Amino acid sequence: MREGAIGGTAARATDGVIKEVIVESDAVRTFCFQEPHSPWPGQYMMVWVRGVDEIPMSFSGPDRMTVHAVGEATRALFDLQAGDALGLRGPLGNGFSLVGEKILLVGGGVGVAPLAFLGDEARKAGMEVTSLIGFRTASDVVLKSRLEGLGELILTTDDGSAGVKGFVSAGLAKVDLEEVDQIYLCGPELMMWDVINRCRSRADRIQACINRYFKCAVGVCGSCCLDPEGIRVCAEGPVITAERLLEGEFGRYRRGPSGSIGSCQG
Amino acid sequence: MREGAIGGTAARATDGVIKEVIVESDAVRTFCFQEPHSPWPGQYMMVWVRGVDEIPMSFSGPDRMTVHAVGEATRALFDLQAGDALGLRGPLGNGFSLVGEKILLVGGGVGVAPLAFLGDEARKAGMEVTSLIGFRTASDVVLKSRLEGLGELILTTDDGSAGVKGFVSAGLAKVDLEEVDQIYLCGPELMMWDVINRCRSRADRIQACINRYFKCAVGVCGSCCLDPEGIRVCAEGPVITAERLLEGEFGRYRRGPSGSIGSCQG
Amino acid sequence: MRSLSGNVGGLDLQIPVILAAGILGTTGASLRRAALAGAGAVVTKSVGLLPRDGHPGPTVVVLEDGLINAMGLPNPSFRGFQEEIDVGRTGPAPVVASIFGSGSEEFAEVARSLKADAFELNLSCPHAEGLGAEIGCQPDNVEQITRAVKRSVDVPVWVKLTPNVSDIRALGLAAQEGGADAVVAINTLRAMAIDIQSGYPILGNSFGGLSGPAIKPVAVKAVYDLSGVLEIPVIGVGGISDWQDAVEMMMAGASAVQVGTALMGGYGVFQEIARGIASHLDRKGWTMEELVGLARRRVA
Amino acid sequence: MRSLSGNVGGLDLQIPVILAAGILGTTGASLRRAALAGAGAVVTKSVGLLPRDGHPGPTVVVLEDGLINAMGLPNPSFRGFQEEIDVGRTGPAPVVASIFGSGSEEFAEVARSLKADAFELNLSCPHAEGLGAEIGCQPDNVEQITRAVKRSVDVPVWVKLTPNVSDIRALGLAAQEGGADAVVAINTLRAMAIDIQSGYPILGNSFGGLSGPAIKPVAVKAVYDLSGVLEIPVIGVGGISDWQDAVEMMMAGASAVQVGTALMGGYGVFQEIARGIASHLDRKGWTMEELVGLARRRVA
Ligand SMILES: Cc1cc2nc3c(=O)[nH]c(=O)nc-3n(C[C@H](O)[C@H](O)[C@H](O)COP(=O)(O)OP(=O)(O)OC[C@H]3O[C@@H](n4cnc5c(N)ncnc54)[C@H](O)[C@@H]3O)c2cc1C
Ligand SMILES: Cc1cc2nc3c(=O)[nH]c(=O)nc-3n(C[C@H](O)[C@H](O)[C@H](O)COP(=O)(O)OP(=O)(O)OC[C@H]3O[C@@H](n4cnc5c(N)ncnc54)[C@H](O)[C@@H]3O)c2cc1C
Ligand SMILES: Cc1cc2nc3c(=O)[nH]c(=O)nc-3n(C[C@H](O)[C@H](O)[C@H](O)COP(=O)(O)O)c2cc1C
Ligand SMILES: Cc1cc2nc3c(=O)[nH]c(=O)nc-3n(C[C@H](O)[C@H](O)[C@H](O)COP(=O)(O)O)c2cc1C
Ligand code: FES
Ligand code: FES
Repeated sequence: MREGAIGGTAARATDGVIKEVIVESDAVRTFCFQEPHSPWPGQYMMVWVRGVDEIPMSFSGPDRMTVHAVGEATRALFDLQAGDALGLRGPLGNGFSLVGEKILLVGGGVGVAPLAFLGDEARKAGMEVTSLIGFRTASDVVLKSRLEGLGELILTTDDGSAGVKGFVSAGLAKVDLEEVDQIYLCGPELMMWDVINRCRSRADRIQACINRYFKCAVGVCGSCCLDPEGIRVCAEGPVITAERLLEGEFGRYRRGPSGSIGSCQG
Repeated sequence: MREGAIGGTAARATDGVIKEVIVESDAVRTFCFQEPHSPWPGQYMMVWVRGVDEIPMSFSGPDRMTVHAVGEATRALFDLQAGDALGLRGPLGNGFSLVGEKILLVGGGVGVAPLAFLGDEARKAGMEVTSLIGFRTASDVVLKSRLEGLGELILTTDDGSAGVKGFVSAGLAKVDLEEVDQIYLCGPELMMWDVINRCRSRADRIQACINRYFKCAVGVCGSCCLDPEGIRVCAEGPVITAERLLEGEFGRYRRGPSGSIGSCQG
Repeated sequence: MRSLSGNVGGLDLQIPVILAAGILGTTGASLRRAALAGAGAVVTKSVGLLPRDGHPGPTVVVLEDGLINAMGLPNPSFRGFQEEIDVGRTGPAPVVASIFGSGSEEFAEVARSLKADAFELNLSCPHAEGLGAEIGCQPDNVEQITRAVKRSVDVPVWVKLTPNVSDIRALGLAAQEGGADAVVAINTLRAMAIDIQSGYPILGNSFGGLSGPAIKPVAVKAVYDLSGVLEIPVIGVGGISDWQDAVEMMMAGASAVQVGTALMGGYGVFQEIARGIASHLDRKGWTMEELVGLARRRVA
Repeated sequence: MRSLSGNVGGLDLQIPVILAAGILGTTGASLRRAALAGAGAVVTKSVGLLPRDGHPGPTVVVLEDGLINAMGLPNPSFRGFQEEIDVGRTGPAPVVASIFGSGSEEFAEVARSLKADAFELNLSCPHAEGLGAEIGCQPDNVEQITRAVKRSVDVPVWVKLTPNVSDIRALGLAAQEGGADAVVAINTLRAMAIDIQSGYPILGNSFGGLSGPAIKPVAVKAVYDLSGVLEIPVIGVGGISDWQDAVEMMMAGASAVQVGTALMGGYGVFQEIARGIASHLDRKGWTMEELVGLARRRVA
C-alpha cells in the first residue's frame, strides 16, 4: 500500500475495527476502536462509513469518537457494532494547545467530546480544569461524569431540566474569568460566537474548535475556507484562536457542500 | 525532482561536470568529475552522452572513469573537455569484495581501470597487491604507474614491445598462485576465460568483472542476463565469482542489443 | 530576482506560475490568498449553470505520489459566484474563471454572465457525467464550445484538455481552430482505488481523477506534443511540486505552469517555484524564451 | 497455504501472478528463473518478424514511483527466439509468447511460426512507430488481428491493451469479438522526462511508457471498466508491487495479475504476492471467486 505520503502518514486510510459502542444518550454514542491512534485533543479524523459517506469527527480520546446522530452518515454509524469496521483517515488538523495553569472548557452538545479529551491531557499536565457545558435538556446531557472527574463542573440546560437554566452563557457568570488563563470552546457556532463576543477583550486567550463543510480534509479543495483570510479550517484548524474569528464569516454565515452561503446555525 | 527511489538513490540521474581529462594513451582517456560519487571498486555508472547514447562505465576512482574509444558514444565522449557535463546514473551493481591478505589483480586493456581503483582500496586495507596487466602493444599501456605504486607489477604485451611478450596468461607463470588469496579479473572476455580455465581449481577465489550488453541497468529489461542461471549482470554483477561462470555462456557467446547470440570476442 | 513576467495567453503575468482550477478556488478569500502568496494568476473552481453539491465522500484518496479526487464539480452555480470572483480580484493577480457546461450554449451562457479576467473551459474533468472529459474528448465539441465562448466574451479564453485520449494534439488543434488564446494541459487521469479490507471503491463516486507527482511524466509528454503543433501557448499542469518540475514542464514547451495538488504543502509553493526558475535561468544564462520548448530544439 | 490455482484465459496457473511482457523475458534462462521463483506463468519479451536493436540509450528513466522506458521492442526476431521459449518451458510454469507486428498478417505469421503455451498480442507498446498502441488504439485493428492470430494457432490468445485511449472498453470488446481468451490491461502510459540541466529529453527515443506504482490507479480503473463489460477474463497489470496491490487489482475484476517494474526488487515478489493473497483470503474467509470483482458487487 502506497497511500499517505503526500499528506503525511496521517492521510493514509486505515481500517478501524470497533471494539465497543457506548450509549451516551438517545442520540449520542461513543465508538471505541481496537487500535488507538496518536491524536492530540482537537484533532479529527475523516470517518468513512463504507457505501455511505465520509465525515469529520473529533477524537474524544486516543481510541474513540463521540457521535451525535443528525443525518445519513451518522445514523448509518449507529447501525454498527463491535467487530464492524470503518475507514479512518487521521489524526488530521491542528488541535488545541495547552496554555497556563487554570483552564476553562466551554462546550455545547456533542462539542463537549473533544473538550473531555483535552481535559484529560490538561490534568496529566497538572492543570486545574473547570468545565462549563450546556445542553438543550437533561436527557441530552453527555460525558458529564467524565468531565466531573476533571474538576469543577457547571451544567446548563436550555429548559432548566438539569443544572442552571439557560444557555451556556448563563453559566459563564459563575466563573471568575480573571482566574482563567485560557478558554477552550467547542459546540454550536452561535454558542461559540456568543461566548467569544462576551469575552472579546480576551479573544487572544480563547481557542475554538470550529466546524466547516469538509470534503478533502487535506487543504486542497477549498470547501472549508473561512472568510476573510481564506483559512483552510481542515488543515490549519479546526482549532483557531478567537482573535482570528472576530471579523469574518464566523458567527455570521457558513458555506454548504456546493460552496453557497447559508446560515451558521447548528 | 523525484527520480531514483524505486532503484535506490543510485538510479537517480545526476549532472556530472568534467573537471579534468587525462590522456592515458591514444585511445584511452580518464575523465575526472567535479563531484565524487561513493562507489566501491567494480561498481559502474551509466554514462549518458546527451544526444548520443547511454553506456556503462566502471569507476576507476571515486571521481573518475577511464574510457577506451571504440564506437559512437565513447568517441563522442572524447569530444568533451573540462566544464562539459554528462548525465550519470550510479554507482550501480555489486563491486569486488576484498578477501585475504595477498591479492592478485589481472587486467587486460582498459579493464585495468576498475582494478587500479580496487588496488587503492586493498592497500588502504593493508593488503599486499600484485598486478598482472596485458596490452596489445607498448603504446596501448595505461595506468601502469598507478598500479606500480601499489606493489609488484608484471606487464605483458602481445607483440613484446613492452614487458613480457605474450598474453596475460604468459605472465601468470611468474606469480606463485599458492601465495595468493584472491584473484581479481577485468578485461576482454576471452582473456578472463583463459585465466579462469587455467585456475579452475581455485574458481571460488576468483572474482571477475564482466561485460554484457546493458540497457536498463536496473535489472528489469533482461538484456544482460547470463545463461544458464539468468544472472542479471547489471544488478547482481558486474562482479561475479568465477565458479558461477564455468558452465554457461561466459567465454562461449554473448547477446547483442537485439538479444541475438553473437561472439564474446572483445 | 530576474523578472519572469510576460504575457501568456492574453494575460499579463508577473510570474508564470498559476493556481490550478478546483484547488482552493471555491471562495474569493482563498483565491486572493493564493494571489497574495505570489501566484501569477488564479483559476477558480469550475462553475456551471446550476448549483451542485458534488459527489458523496470520500472525495479524495491520498497516495504516496498523488491524489485521486472525485469532487464532482461542486459549485454554487455562476449566479452565486460573481461575488467570489470580485473578492478574488481585489488581490494582486488576474482571476481566471473556470467554467463547465453540457454544451456550447450552456458554456456561452455561463461565460456571458460572469465578469473575470479570463475564462478557462473545463472540457476535461474525468468524473462528471455528460460534462468535462465526456464531451471534451471529441475535437468537434472542443472547437464548437471554444468558438461559442469566444463569441460571447471579450477576455482571453483558455481551454483545458483531457489526457484520456489517444492523441491530445487533435484536441489542442480544435481549441486553436475555435479561437482559444491558450490551451491548458492536463486535467487528471481517470483512476480508481479500492479498499482491500472491505472491497469498496474508496471514492464516493467509485472512480475519479489522478493528480500529483504520479502524472507529471504524462503531463510533460502532453505539453511536448501540444507545443509541437500549436501556435497558441500551452500552459502546463500536472504533478508540478517544485521549481525543477516547473523547469521541466517549460522545457517541454509550457509558457506557464499551473500548480494544484502541491498546494497540500501550503501556499509557499508559488514563490519557491518562481525563485527556483529565476536562479536556474541565472545559473545557465538562459532567457525565458530560451527555456520554453528547449527540449524540442535539443533533438531537432 | 490455501490453493490459488485455477484456469485463467485458457491456461492452468498454480498462482494467479504472472511475469509481465518485456520484463526479464529476453532469454529462456531468465524466463525459467522467474518460473522457478514462483511465477504462475511467464510472458516473453515481445518478438516480431525482424530483429530490432531497439532505441538508443538511455532506455529507462528511474523515478521515485515508477519507470519510464523506451526499449523500442528490441528482439532477435521470432526466428532466433524459439530456442529461448523452449528453454523457458523447461521451467515449472507455462510460457506465453508476446508478439507484435504491423498488421494481421505479420501477427499471424509470427504466431504460426512459434510454439508456446499461449500468445499475448502486444497491441499497446506506446513508443514504437507503426506498431503496438499506434495500431492497437483502433478497435477494428484489435478485432482483426485477434481473429487472424486465433485462426493461426490452437493455444489461448491474450490481447494486451493500451490505456492511452478515451474508452478502453471498446478495445476489450473488440478483442473478445475477435475471439481472445483473455485481455491484459494495461500497457504503459505515454510519458516523457526532460533533463533540466541540459534540456535534453532523457530517453534516447525522447518519450516512452510509464510503469510502476504511479500508474496503478489508472490500471485499476481500466480493469474495473473492462471486467464490467467483458465475458472473458481480465488480467490486471500496472504498478503491482505487493500483495495489497494484487488484491486491489483482483477486487477491481482481474482474474490474475502480471508484475513488471516491481521485479527491480528481485524475483521474490511472486511468492510474496501469492502468500499475501492467500493469507488475506484466510483472514477474511473469502474464496478467489469472492475476491475477483468484489468492488463492483459492493456498489451494485
Ligand atoms: C472538525 C469537525 C469535527 C467534528 N466532530 C464531531 C464530533 O466529534 N461528533 C459529532 O457528532 N459531530 C462532529 N462533527 C460534525 C459531523 O461531521 C456532522 O454532524 C456529520 O458530518 C453529519 O453527517 P450526516 O451524514 O450524518 O448528516 P447530513 O445529513 O449529511 O448533514 C447534517 C449536517 O452536518 C454537517 N455536515 C455534513 N457533512 C459534513 C462534512 N463532510 N463536513 C462538515 N460538516 C458536515 C452539515 O452542517 C449538515 O447540514 C464535526 C465536524 C467537523 C468539521
Ligand atoms: C559493467 C561494464 C563496465 C564497463 N567499463 C568500462 C570502462 O571502464 N571503460 C571502457 O572503456 N569501457 C567499459 N565498458 C565497455 C563500454 O560500455 C563500451 O565500450 C561502450 O558501451 C561502447 O559504446 P560505443 O557507443 O562507443 O560503441 P558501439 O559502437 O556502440 O559498440 C561497441 C561495442 O561496445 C559494446 N557496447 C556498446 N554499448 C554497450 C552497452 N550499452 N552495454 C554494454 N556494452 C556495450 C558492444 O560490445 C559493442 O559491440 C564497460 C562495460 C560494462 C558492461
Ligand atoms: C481536488 C481537486 C479538484 C479539482 N477540480 C478541478 C476543477 O474544478 N476544474 C478543473 O478544470 N480541474 C480541476 N482539477 C484538476 C486540476 O486543476 C489539475 O488539472 C490537476 O490536478 C493536475 O495538476 P496537479 O497535479 O498539479 O494537481 C482538480 C484537481 C484536484 C486535485
Ligand atoms: C522495461 C520494460 C519493458 C517492457 N516491454 C514490454 C514488451 O516488450 N511488451 C509488452 O507488451 N509490454 C512491455 N512492457 C510493459 C509491461 O509488460 C507492463 O504492461 C507495464 O510495465 C505495467 O506493469 P508494471 O507497472 O508492473 O511494470 C515493458 C515494461 C517495461 C518497464
Ligand atoms: S476540506 Fe478541502 S480544503 Fe479543507
Ligand atoms: S541491463 Fe536490463 S536487466 Fe540488466
